[in-house]
Amino acid sequence: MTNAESPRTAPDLRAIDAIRAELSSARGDDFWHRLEELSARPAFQDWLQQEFPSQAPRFVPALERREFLRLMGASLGVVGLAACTRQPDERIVPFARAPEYVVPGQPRYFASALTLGGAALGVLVESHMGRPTKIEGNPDHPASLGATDALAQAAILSLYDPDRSHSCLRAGQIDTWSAFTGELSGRLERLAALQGQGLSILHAGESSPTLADQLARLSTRFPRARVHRWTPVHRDQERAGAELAFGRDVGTHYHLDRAEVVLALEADLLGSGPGAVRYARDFAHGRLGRAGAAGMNRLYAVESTLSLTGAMADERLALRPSEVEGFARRVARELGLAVEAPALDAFAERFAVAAARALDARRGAGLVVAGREADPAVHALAHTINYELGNTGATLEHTDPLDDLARPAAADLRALVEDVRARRVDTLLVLGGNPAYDAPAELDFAGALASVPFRVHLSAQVDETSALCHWHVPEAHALESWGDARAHDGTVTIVQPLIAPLFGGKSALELLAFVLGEGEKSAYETLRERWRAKSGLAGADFERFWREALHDGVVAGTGAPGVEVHLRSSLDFGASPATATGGLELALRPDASTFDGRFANNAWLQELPRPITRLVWDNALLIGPRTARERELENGDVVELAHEGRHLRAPVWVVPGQAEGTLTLHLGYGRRRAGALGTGVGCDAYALRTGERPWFVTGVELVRTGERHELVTVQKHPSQEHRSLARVATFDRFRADPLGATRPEHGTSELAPPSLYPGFPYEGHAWGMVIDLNACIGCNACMIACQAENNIPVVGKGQVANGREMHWIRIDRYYEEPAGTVDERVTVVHQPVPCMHCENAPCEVVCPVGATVHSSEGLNEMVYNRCVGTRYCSNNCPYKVRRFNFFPYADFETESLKLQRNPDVTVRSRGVMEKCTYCVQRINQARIQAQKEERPLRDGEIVSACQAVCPTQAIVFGDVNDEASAVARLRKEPHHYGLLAELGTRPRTTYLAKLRNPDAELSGT
Amino acid sequence: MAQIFHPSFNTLSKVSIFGAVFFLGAAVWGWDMLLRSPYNTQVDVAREQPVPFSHKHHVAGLGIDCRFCHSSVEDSSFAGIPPTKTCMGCHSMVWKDAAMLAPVRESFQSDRPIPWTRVHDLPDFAYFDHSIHVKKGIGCTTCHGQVDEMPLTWRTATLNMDWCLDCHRDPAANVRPRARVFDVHWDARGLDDAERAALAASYDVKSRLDCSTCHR
Amino acid sequence: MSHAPQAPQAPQTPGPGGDKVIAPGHTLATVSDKITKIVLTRATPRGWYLGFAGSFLLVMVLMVSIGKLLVSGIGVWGVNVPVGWGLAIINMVWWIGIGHAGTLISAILLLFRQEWRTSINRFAEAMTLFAVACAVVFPSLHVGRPWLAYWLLPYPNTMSLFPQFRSPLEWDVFAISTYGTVSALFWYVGLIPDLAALRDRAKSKPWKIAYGILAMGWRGAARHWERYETAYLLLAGLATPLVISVHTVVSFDFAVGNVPGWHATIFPPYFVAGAIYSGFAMVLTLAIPLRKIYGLQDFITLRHLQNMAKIVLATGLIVAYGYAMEAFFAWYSANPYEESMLVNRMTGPYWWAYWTLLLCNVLTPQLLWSKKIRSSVVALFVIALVVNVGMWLERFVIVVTSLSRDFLPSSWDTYTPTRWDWGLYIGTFGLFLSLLFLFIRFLPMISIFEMRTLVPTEGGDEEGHG
Amino acid sequence: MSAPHRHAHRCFGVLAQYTSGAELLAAIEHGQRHGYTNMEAYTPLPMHEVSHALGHENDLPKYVLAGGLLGATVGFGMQYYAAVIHYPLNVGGRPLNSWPSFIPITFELTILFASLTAVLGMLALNGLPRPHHPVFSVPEFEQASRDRFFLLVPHYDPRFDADESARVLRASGALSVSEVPHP
Repeated sequence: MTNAESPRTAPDLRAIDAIRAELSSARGDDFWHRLEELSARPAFQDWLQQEFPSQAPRFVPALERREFLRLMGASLGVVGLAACTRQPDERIVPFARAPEYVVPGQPRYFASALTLGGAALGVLVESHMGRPTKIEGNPDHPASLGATDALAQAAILSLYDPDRSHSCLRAGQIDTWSAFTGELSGRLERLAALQGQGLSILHAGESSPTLADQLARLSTRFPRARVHRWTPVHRDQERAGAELAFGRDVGTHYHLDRAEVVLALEADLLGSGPGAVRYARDFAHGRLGRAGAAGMNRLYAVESTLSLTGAMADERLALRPSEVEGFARRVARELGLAVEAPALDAFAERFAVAAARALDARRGAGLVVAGREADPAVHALAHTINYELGNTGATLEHTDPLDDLARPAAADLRALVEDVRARRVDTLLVLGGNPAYDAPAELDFAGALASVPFRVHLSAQVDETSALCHWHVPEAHALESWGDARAHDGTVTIVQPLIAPLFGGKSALELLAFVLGEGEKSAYETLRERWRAKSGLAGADFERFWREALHDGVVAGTGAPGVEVHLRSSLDFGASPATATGGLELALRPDASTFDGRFANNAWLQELPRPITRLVWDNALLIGPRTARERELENGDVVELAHEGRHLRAPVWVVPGQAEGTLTLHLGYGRRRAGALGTGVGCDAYALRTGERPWFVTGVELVRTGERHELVTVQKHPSQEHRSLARVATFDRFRADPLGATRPEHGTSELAPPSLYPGFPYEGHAWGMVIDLNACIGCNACMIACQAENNIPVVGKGQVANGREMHWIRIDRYYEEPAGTVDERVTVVHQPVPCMHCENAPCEVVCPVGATVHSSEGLNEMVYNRCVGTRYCSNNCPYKVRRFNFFPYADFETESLKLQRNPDVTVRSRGVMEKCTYCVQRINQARIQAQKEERPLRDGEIVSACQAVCPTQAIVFGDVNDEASAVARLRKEPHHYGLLAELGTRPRTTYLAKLRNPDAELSGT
Repeated sequence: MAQIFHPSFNTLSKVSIFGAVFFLGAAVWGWDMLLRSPYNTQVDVAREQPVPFSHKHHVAGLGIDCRFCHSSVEDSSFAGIPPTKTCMGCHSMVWKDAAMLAPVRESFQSDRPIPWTRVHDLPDFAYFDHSIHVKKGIGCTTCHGQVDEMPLTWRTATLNMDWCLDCHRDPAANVRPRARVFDVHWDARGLDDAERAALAASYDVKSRLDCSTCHR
Repeated sequence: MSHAPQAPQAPQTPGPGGDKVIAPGHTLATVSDKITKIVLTRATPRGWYLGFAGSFLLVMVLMVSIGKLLVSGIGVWGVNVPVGWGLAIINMVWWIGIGHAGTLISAILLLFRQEWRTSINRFAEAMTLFAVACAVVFPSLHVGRPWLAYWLLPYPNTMSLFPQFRSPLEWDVFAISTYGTVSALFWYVGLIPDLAALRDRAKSKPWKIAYGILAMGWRGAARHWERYETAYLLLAGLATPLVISVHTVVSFDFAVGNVPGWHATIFPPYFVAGAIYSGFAMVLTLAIPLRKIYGLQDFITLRHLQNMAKIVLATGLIVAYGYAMEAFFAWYSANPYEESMLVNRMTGPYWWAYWTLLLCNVLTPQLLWSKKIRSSVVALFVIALVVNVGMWLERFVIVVTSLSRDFLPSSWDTYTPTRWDWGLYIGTFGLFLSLLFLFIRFLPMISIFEMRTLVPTEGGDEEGHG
Repeated sequence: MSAPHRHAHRCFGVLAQYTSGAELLAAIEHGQRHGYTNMEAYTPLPMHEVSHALGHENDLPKYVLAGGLLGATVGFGMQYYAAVIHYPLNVGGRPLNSWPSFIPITFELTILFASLTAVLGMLALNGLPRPHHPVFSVPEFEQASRDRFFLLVPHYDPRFDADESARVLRASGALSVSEVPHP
């Protein structure tokens, strides 16, 4: 085909006719089911574009899915009505040849790694009869220590996403891998003759040594080929900052456990970015609030938008992004560095001085962190301060950067586009990523791409970029392919597949192997060759090395060595930047759910309430209360942003703690081709994002459009109404009066107020849980881990809007505004709320059919199959932790989703109540195991899903009757209390109050 | 005024009032009987199978141990249905050409499993663990009946909830020495109540009546 | 105006009987004839056909709403978490309350020997039955899996499980079914002699047979009357504590729960009072048009209306006291949750419901202090309607407002009824009216034999009456 | 005792019609003076005087009391058995025998059983339903459900004699007297 013809304009007619045929043959429900499965096919999108262009995005979003399920409720109803008729025959299908080591019914765990934002997170993947069903952290992995973040938990759903690409596409038409390799090899022959002149490769900058090695070897066959890398969430600022300070790029990572004072500059180091999970753990351990604790670290946060880190801060200052550098300068000068600093407003001034003093007082035990989104100058200032205070080497260390690339990402991509424009690119291989969607706006990458003679896109979904390429090759999921990846500190993990590619995907390694002329060489061979070479081992030794690496999930001794760096003698920060103009500033951030847009079609993440805002199924333009008042804006008002001739429409959401005059918008929404769920959700922030200023732009124009957009949040009321639900005290008060510090002004904190009831005796085990509010950072990992473990369905935006979300554990977020201070100084407390498993459970007494009763070990059991759905229990639950299937929410249709389900947990159907069970399936398995081994259960042997995933170990589960158990010990802490215990519910889930460590110089404004 | 009704109506009307009450009771009773009937529980109903596998022949005839085929019964919740390979282990030598076994050979060659009809099929919301029951000295035949006398397999227990509870309320009644768990000839009268109770105690049998024991 | 009875001994059009319970000049014959005539001889008025058609249309609305509910699931309603109960429960409580007046009139007033009850008890009882019929529609449908609702009944089953008898919902099952049964018995027993009268008056054979079967061969034998009277009195004696227990149990649905705004000891008495309050309002709402249309001013005299008005006023005051106590408890308990519950009712998202309810239930009935208003049929009718609305709002406030904001502010949310919520409610009106229309067409809406006992006989009034 | 038999073949009894309760009472007295001990009266409305005059006794209340007690026992028994004996479950930490919670249902069942006994007992003792009865053959009798009062001397009255009884009744000031034919 000719260059002029763009595949986008040539929808796949053959496939469309096929679809028409299939649909016309179907009737009734069957029609919808068929339609749903078809909708997963890429050709279906084309069909939609053809049939009703305007409808296309709105045709099969989440709500419609629910609509289908609704209709199917009828058939379920019939099943129920026929209750007296006998069970239908069921087939039982064994293996023909059983694989080795597989015990039917017993799960197995495999170590692997998931890569995000250029760094790997070590994981253990639970596999049931060959189906990966759940992801846990790998305790041996430095970035995980057994925990994961929410995104890693959701990866399992991405694996089974029915909207994943199912086959190679040539110009949008279904084609085969061999056809692709055939066409590609021809071109490669020609290119090889030209020494690779005209061959360009754009990869997504993941941290795989083997991939890097392959790319390096490319020069042997194609000396003149060019390799570029683009990922929208890059470390360009960090890199520039390091070069500014040290004259070279370095990787920087922190030892928060050693830091007593931390100053975070526009840095969400607990919430996102490489190592966040590990940093959260270290940080929490640096501030364990326990009786008799000697001390507690103190976090100063300076940021433009309220992040999880800011929410954890003991002292927080909201500044516009452009003001952060000035603040950093002020701190530096206060520390006696020869840096020019602008004048700050009164509070910022005091804040800077206080922070500086604190850092000065803790030389070598302090730490200044500049965030991924902070300007290079801020990074350089942070480096300087750390260097001068002797923190470098103590609380942080420098290594070689994970990626040794010639250029920063933005520059790299610009170079590629320039090549293309200059017609220097004949063949472009895009390995992963989605540049047509997330490239800097000024490049018009999509436009440029369309002019490349031959373009190939390797990706998991048929996305915006695939639509522009001649060839789309389905990419294998990390859980489907061999590979390797490096953690933030350089440690390498061998990525091993848990399952053969569901939809015949290929990994970048395989595609590159083909490009390198190694034919159909498997990623496995490539990997082993590379590591045989790297390890210098052979034969049995190598096999042992290999087995250990696979088993442990880490390759021993691959952590990046520290490097000695010194400040440039010529380092000069020059004049302080002009103070911000009156105009608005727009800060751009990667999203907690979609990240850079890659997870847009992940229903779990879309329905996971975003940190702080608790919004679902949307991104919104965050705006401070005062600014909103000035602009007469309310939640949901759609505004138009304009900057340098670029425009963007977004609904606003008012957030306290947002720096006034600053707007924040998260990346990763407004996808045009993300699949049935993600397409058209939210607004595309990339429209205003340039390579020059990737993280914030100044002088943004804001115009009200008068339109409204419904934004849905799971928490409609922001304050605790002085009910001392999530209790907070200062560390000093706690030390002075451990018991009194967290006592509420009214109500009681005693767990079991007197009762007329004799109370049930609990000999043997008595399960309980303690949640340490002081450790909880509100990262949502527990919510989604619970969702994965317990087959919790998603319900869609509309249902959430109606208060019907299904999460078994939720995180309540309460704002507290210190008396007489401005909105920016709001503080936040997070409170995870699972079922309390009350000993005097109000829900049980009112159930007319006994569908919820108590177990002999004190579990509040919910028996789905007995439940008729009166919802009385939910009304009577003071904690409102019960969830009801108002519709048949669980997807009983989509085959691939069935594979993900945990076989040990019932999939609930329409009309039944459900709630947290303390992961009773895990309790039972552990008990049975212990019984079989004829030994008592050990403390810590049973780990609930939420506990396992928690990065800060805020959740502890165990036997409260066992004096020695961790949970029993925590229940003896002075600041231990039961939520609403004064109602006499005797909750088994209890809390440790949150402790703040404010700076005396700042507190009491 | 003339009579409206024939004298017989007097009896009729009296009977019908009593009848109504009686009919109601009968209906409820009938419903319950239906639920407990073999029609619903499929007790004693031999089930057609793709291959007419005879436990009688393999167990009584050849004396093959249960675990030879149901290999994971001691370590897993699921006792395990043998892969075709297990069948072929013998039937590649004996009866290698029997027409009856054609599906087995076909399955082995095509590597496509045999779709057996499930005889003991619990509802999806009920979770049962074979390994722990075996460990606590509950024998196969206690629930599965004398499979050694079944040419085609059938249920001997209703698998109704009250049937499960009967045993969980009095486990000692069904406990046998671990050595005899897989013994199809074990006779419950082999032990007296005291001995069974002692056995149950020594096995630390903790039969639980909590809902979450089986429903989660 | 009234229709002169055809019977020979009939006086010249006895005028509306003022403060009498029956207009002067009536004899056993005229009473019997006048009432039976409505059912047997008089042509069915066109208004009846129109009314019945309209009501039946609403029944169709009910059917559609139920169909949609069963097919799609409870989610078609507005209910959510935290507001797990919505219109369904509100309507159930409302209808049950309506029903109470019937039993009260027929049973309690009978025990107190209130003659004036005689002419209204029959259709008051019918009203009870139909109201209960409407009420039970809701609890049976509002569960998530209606096809399993029978699990609330104790019956032999293979799960060897019983219902959970500690649950107020379980108490409801027994209370309401008992209430329905006893009301039906009471109503039917009262009908037997009148059915005999209809049997004897009916012209056509089929009707004779129909009424004959229902009359069970009643022939007014003295020894039968003896046992009949005893049974009737005993039923009244049993129905009286029953009717009080029923709304007490209904109030337990809330009072036993721990939701602020539910968990109050005042609930049982003030629910019962509220039930009678709304019940009498409904009797007025129905009686006033009926006596007009069927010219029954002789039997349902102004005295009846005024007595009912007085009861409405009295119970209205009790209800008002209930509201006051709720507020007082909230304040006096110094319990932060109760306090904020009160504030929420007055100023929260549903403030309008609370204030409208006070207007309807507390202020409006005060008008009844004036004799002038009590004697104005129109005024009574309007007030009755207002009270019906008010009592519905009371349940709305109790159910929705309390649930929407309980203990954890993080879970606070609001509830908006959907068209399917309303469809079901409106539909039950259809059911209620259809049944009522059928009743007044085919059965004597006034107890004939009891009316006979009111007739002053020559030789003095020596008959004992019910 | 052949007379009743002979007459039994002829008719069921003799029925007299009166226009008021007062007349009926007088007639009863009259009849009793003539030694009739087994008369039956029919009235359009309940009249205790009549049944007193005829000396009827009535033990329905005893049955109802029994019914109520049975209901109470069944009610509480069922709940106690279910919660304590059959499948004891820990429900919200409440005692197994949480008798206060069992009161409402016990009460309701008491009422239910008592009411059913009252109605069914009344019907049974009255021998109802009985759609066919000889007296219905008398044309005037349909007035019994309007405004007329009737007195029957049945064939099973020891002193019964069709002609004699008819004469006595006529003498009692009856509006009309008619023989009730046997079915």
